[in-house]
Amino acid sequence: MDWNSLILLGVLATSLVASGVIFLLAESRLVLRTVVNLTAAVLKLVLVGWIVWGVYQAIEYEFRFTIIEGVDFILRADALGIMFVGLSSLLWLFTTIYAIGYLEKAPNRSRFFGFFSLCVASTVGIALAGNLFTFLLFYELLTLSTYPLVVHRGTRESLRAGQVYLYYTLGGGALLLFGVVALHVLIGDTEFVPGGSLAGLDPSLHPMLIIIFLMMVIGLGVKAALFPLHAWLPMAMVAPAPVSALLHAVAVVKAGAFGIARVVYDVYGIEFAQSLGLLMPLAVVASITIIYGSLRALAQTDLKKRLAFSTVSQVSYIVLGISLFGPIGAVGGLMHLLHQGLMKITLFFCAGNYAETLGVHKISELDGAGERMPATSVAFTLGAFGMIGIPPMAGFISKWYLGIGALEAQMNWVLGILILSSLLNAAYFLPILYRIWFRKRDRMWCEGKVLGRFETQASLLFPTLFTAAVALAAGILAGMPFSPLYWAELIVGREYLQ
Amino acid sequence: MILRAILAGLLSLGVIVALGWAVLERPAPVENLPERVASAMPESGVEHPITAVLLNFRSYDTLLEIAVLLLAVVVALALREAQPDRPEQMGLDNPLLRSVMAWLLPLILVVAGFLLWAGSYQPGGAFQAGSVLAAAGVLLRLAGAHLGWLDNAALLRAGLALGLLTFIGIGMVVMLPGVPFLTYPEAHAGTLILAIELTLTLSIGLTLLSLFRLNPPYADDPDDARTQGGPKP
Amino acid sequence: MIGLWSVPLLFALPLSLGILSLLVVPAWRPRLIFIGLPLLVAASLDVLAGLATIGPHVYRLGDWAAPLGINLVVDGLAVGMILMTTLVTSLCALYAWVYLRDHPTSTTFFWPLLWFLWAGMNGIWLAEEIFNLYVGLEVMGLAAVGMVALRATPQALAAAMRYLLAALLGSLAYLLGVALLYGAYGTLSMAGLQEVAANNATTQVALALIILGLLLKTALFPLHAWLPPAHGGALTPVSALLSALVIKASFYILLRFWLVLGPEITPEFTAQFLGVLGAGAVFYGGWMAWRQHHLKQLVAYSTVAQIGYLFLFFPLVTNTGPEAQRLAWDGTLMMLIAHALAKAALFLSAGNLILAVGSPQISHLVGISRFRPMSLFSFGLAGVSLMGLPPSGGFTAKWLLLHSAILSGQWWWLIVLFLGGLLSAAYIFKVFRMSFREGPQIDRSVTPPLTLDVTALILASAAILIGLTAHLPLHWLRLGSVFGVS
Amino acid sequence: MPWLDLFLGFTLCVTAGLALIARDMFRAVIMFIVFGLLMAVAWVRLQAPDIALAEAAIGAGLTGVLLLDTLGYLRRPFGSRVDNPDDRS
Amino acid sequence: MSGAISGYLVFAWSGVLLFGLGLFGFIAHRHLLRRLLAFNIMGSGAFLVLVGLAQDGRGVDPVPHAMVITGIVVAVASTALALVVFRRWYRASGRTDLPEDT
Repeated sequence: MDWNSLILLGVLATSLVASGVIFLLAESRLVLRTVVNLTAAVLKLVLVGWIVWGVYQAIEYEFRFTIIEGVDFILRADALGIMFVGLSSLLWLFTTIYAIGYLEKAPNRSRFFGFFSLCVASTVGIALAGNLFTFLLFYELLTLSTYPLVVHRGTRESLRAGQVYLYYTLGGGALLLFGVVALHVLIGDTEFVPGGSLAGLDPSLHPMLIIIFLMMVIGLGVKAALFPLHAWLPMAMVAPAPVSALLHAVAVVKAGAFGIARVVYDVYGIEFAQSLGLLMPLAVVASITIIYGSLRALAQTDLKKRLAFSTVSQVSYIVLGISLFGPIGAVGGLMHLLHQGLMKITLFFCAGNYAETLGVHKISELDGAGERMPATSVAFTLGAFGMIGIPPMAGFISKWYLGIGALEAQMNWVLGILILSSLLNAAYFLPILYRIWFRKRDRMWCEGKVLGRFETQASLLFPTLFTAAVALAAGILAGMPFSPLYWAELIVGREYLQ
Repeated sequence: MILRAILAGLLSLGVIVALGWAVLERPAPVENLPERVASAMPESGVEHPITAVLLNFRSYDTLLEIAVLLLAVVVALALREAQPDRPEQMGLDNPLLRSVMAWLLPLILVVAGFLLWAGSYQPGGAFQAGSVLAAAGVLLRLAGAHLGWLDNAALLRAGLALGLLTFIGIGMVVMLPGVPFLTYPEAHAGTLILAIELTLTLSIGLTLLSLFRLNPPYADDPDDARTQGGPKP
Repeated sequence: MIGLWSVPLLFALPLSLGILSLLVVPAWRPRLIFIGLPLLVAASLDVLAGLATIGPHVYRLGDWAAPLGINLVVDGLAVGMILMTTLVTSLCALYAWVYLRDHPTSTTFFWPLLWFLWAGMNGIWLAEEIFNLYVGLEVMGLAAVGMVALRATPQALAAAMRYLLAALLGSLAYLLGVALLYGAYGTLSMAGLQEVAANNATTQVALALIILGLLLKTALFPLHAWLPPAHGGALTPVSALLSALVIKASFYILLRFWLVLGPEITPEFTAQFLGVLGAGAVFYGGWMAWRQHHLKQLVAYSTVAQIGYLFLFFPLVTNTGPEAQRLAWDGTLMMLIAHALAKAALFLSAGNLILAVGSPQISHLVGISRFRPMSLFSFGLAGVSLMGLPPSGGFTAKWLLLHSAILSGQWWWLIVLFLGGLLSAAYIFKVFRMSFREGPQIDRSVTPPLTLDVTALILASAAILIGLTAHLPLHWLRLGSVFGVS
Repeated sequence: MPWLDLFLGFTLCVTAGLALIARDMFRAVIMFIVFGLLMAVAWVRLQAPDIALAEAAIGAGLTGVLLLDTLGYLRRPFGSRVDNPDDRS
Repeated sequence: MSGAISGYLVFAWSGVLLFGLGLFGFIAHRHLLRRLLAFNIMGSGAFLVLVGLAQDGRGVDPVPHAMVITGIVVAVASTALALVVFRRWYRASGRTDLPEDT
């Protein structure tokens, strides 16, 4: 066993070990818990940085052992996986800092942070999985570790949300399991290979492969909140803000979208999927979800609910990009995996800040918030502009590539979808911005917390500002090495060259 | 209730028909086990084939069977402890019965001894002898006789344990030359089997007696046995 | 001779300790585990070492060859079961050592019963002989009944009585089957039967009786009625032992019969029928488990459901390809072992939760996740395996069974596995939902002794770990069976 | 035809049937003991004297006495059976 | 097996009938003592089948004899255990049958 395989385990272990230690810590060991949390997050980031550099230089990282005959547990760092790992470990650090501040004096913090770390460990496992079996293993682990976070508040409402979440994801997981097992029966252990590994199969098996694809995409679509499997996501909004960040930006929906990318690119292969006629229906479903999510967002009065439906819509950009046959669309979709994460986490942090500092949950109560909390509001504005796709924000670059990709794939109607969706995005974000900046507050803020020197607690403010800055940079500096655009092009280069 | 009887009737009828079919269609056996028993008899150490089967060829079954008997006693003890019985004076205390017993008892013991000893070459053996012993015990109880040593819980339990422990002990000791469990050396097989039977008889007698409700009283704590009740002398 | 001492020790030692524990004062009864456990662990490992060095072999008791004397079979399957029993029983014994301290003295009779139970189970795992199996079944069955009755409450007594009647009826049906087989073939040895048994009316009726008797003892739906009161109402370590191990013994005998008399004699119809009963068990048991208000009853009904999965073995090995058969074998044994570990852990942790809140009602678990995370964590880990979610033994088993079902084209079993998994999630998460609900802010619950939590956690972790290293046990288990690599 | 055996088998079934359907529990147990003794005779006819001895002593004798004993337990009025462990004579 | 039916086989047939009778009693009755009686009759039936069938056409076979002796002892142990539990159950509940017996 060499260092290159151990380092993969190290990335996984940092959060896994942290989770174990945190579970065992007594509720009152605040300082120690914080130290463990942050050390693990920073350590993981360093390790991931190392691997990113290695993958960039085309070094192979692989770890495997046999579970049962013909089924291996494989961890492997490739360009696509490491992109997701990079995103989740970066955001984990900030979400942890944010959560420490957010949950100050709240009960059950050992449990919360334990499952939080476990959740990130599963996400890393999903990203590094080298075959469908390993992917499935961590995919289900993610379901299990997020449930306690969703029901964290222990209210009737959150328990209900948890139950819905569970039914959706477990049902989806079971479908995915069937698909994976069926593929195993056909071709044995399904390792992720750029360009896919199914193209050579006998044509008589093609109907079977289409059914398997359907099962797997439905299974993954539950977590990716594809219409009509999205209902759990807005309900899960009852969870604390860091959990929302986790669900929407770091882990869960991303895992679904990432899984679809894996299946399309590395199991079926983009060209084979196109020849089976699988991409078009996927694009249609993604488009419907984009429009549907935006329309529903428009109707929400609760800030977090609006953001939740916005996620339903935005994540489908990723799926749309994957289903556009052609490198440029693919770049757009994969890039959006990062962009959406950065922008959406910023927005949720802001929503959390408003709620924690000012006690504001409804959009109608946000009048004059810009005056009271300028920094948070600037961050929110940046995030919203990105979502609408105003140049030179990151969201614009995603949409630009998706548009070009649609033209390249001769799916011109997608352009219409993109334009319509952007208009809808503007329609539900701009009124919020207007309220924040241009309306005056007509009564006093009911502030609950002791704030310190800044407009809100430092641990809430700085992660927000940082993610906003990164989201901004991702757009402005898109041409630089290691930007999301750059990395997505690297992946697509490797996928389409096969 | 009627429905239950009809169902039971149909089920048992079905079982009878199936069994009858099985008996009618039965093939003739290929394997001839009695012949194997007969040819192995000289090495068994006893002359009665059933004793040879019970205590040599298939002695492992017998070992487990003793465990089953003991289990019944263990459960009885546990439940007695959990819900103690009120001591009951069951003896008839009839002078006539007593005097008959005085004659009968030695006779019964002789019969038991004979059955045990006869087991090696003709019908009889530990189980039969043990049950005769138990019968003697029951009669004694009925007569209201009091056997001091039977009221001693520690002694009684030692008696219960003796048979199985000897059995296992001998089974293990014979392994010393490097042969499997329960392999009696041919030269000493007869003696060893007799020793096992002797202790088994005692234990089986006590076990069967303990299963009887009029058995000697014992508490969980051996020291407490006397105070736990039982017919007073 | 390899295993000369260790093989007989596996039953002789527990028998001796069982008797010795009757002779010592009550306070000393539990302490015998400190002699017994190390020795039995060593003996089990030695038997495994014997299997590893010389492969599957027979142990001739009394040095008599098969049809005359009684042989013991030391193959992968038997050794696998022995190791499983040693692990689960040892941990349950440690648990009971602490757990029974607060119970009346009469419960110290748990110890002799435990040793006899252990001897009976080891006897069954090793048996090669169909009448010997009957005696082994009786030793184990009566010990188990005694354990259920140990509480001596009216409910416990009724449950024990019901269990005893079912066990007796099952044994008699089995015995009659043995009588027919002996009448037709003149041998009791499984190896002998394998050679001479033919497909005729007598074999069919005998097998039917044996199967019915064993189904009753395994509590396969719809013959399960005795199980929930017996397993749900017993003392916690007893529940764990019964659910994890005892019901497996009768299933194991079925497996042995299948290996010997084989699919040639088992008609397709019987196999499918057993599978359908298994499916019924999965659905009915899962549904009933979900409806329970009493924590241990829920776990007991979960056993009814999980037994069903084991019986998918029969349709999956009958008239299917060798690959599908091998997968079904692997999957079923994985399921058996994973269930043993997980169910023991589930019962023990349920017992801990009940100790903590002082009530067996699920609704009284409100908010317990805040105060007793460790008990709940074990419950959760075990639950993961029962739901068949990765990474766990239950998942690996399900994976193998799914694989086999697809490969043999029997897609309808997929639905059973799918819905069964969701149902088990429903009842496991019913408990979790309650424990996550915000309840009292002050910790009023009792803290169970650490040993109780640790033993449950070890078992639960074992249920998880066995799924990750499954190829090793599965390799051993195949030794000596038709799926074995020579 | 082995008429004696046939008659014995028939009687066995009849006594067993009587033991099962007897209205009175006591009579049922007595019938069962008779059945056990007949079984012992049957074992002799099967040239199994060992079993005959065991059946007579254990099967009929001990089981019968155990059953009778329990029956006696049932026959006493229910209230008097709730024993007080402290009530030692 | 043609020709006259042997004495051994007669007992095997009686055993079949006894087993059936016992089964009927075991299921039909609710009174636990009666069910135990029925259990013992079933057992006797099974023993008769075992010995009768084994000896039919082959003569005396000591192996089933030993098995039946074992079986009788097991049966009496089971009965005794059942009676112990039954008496406790009766004392605790005053019933001679099981509640909601199915």
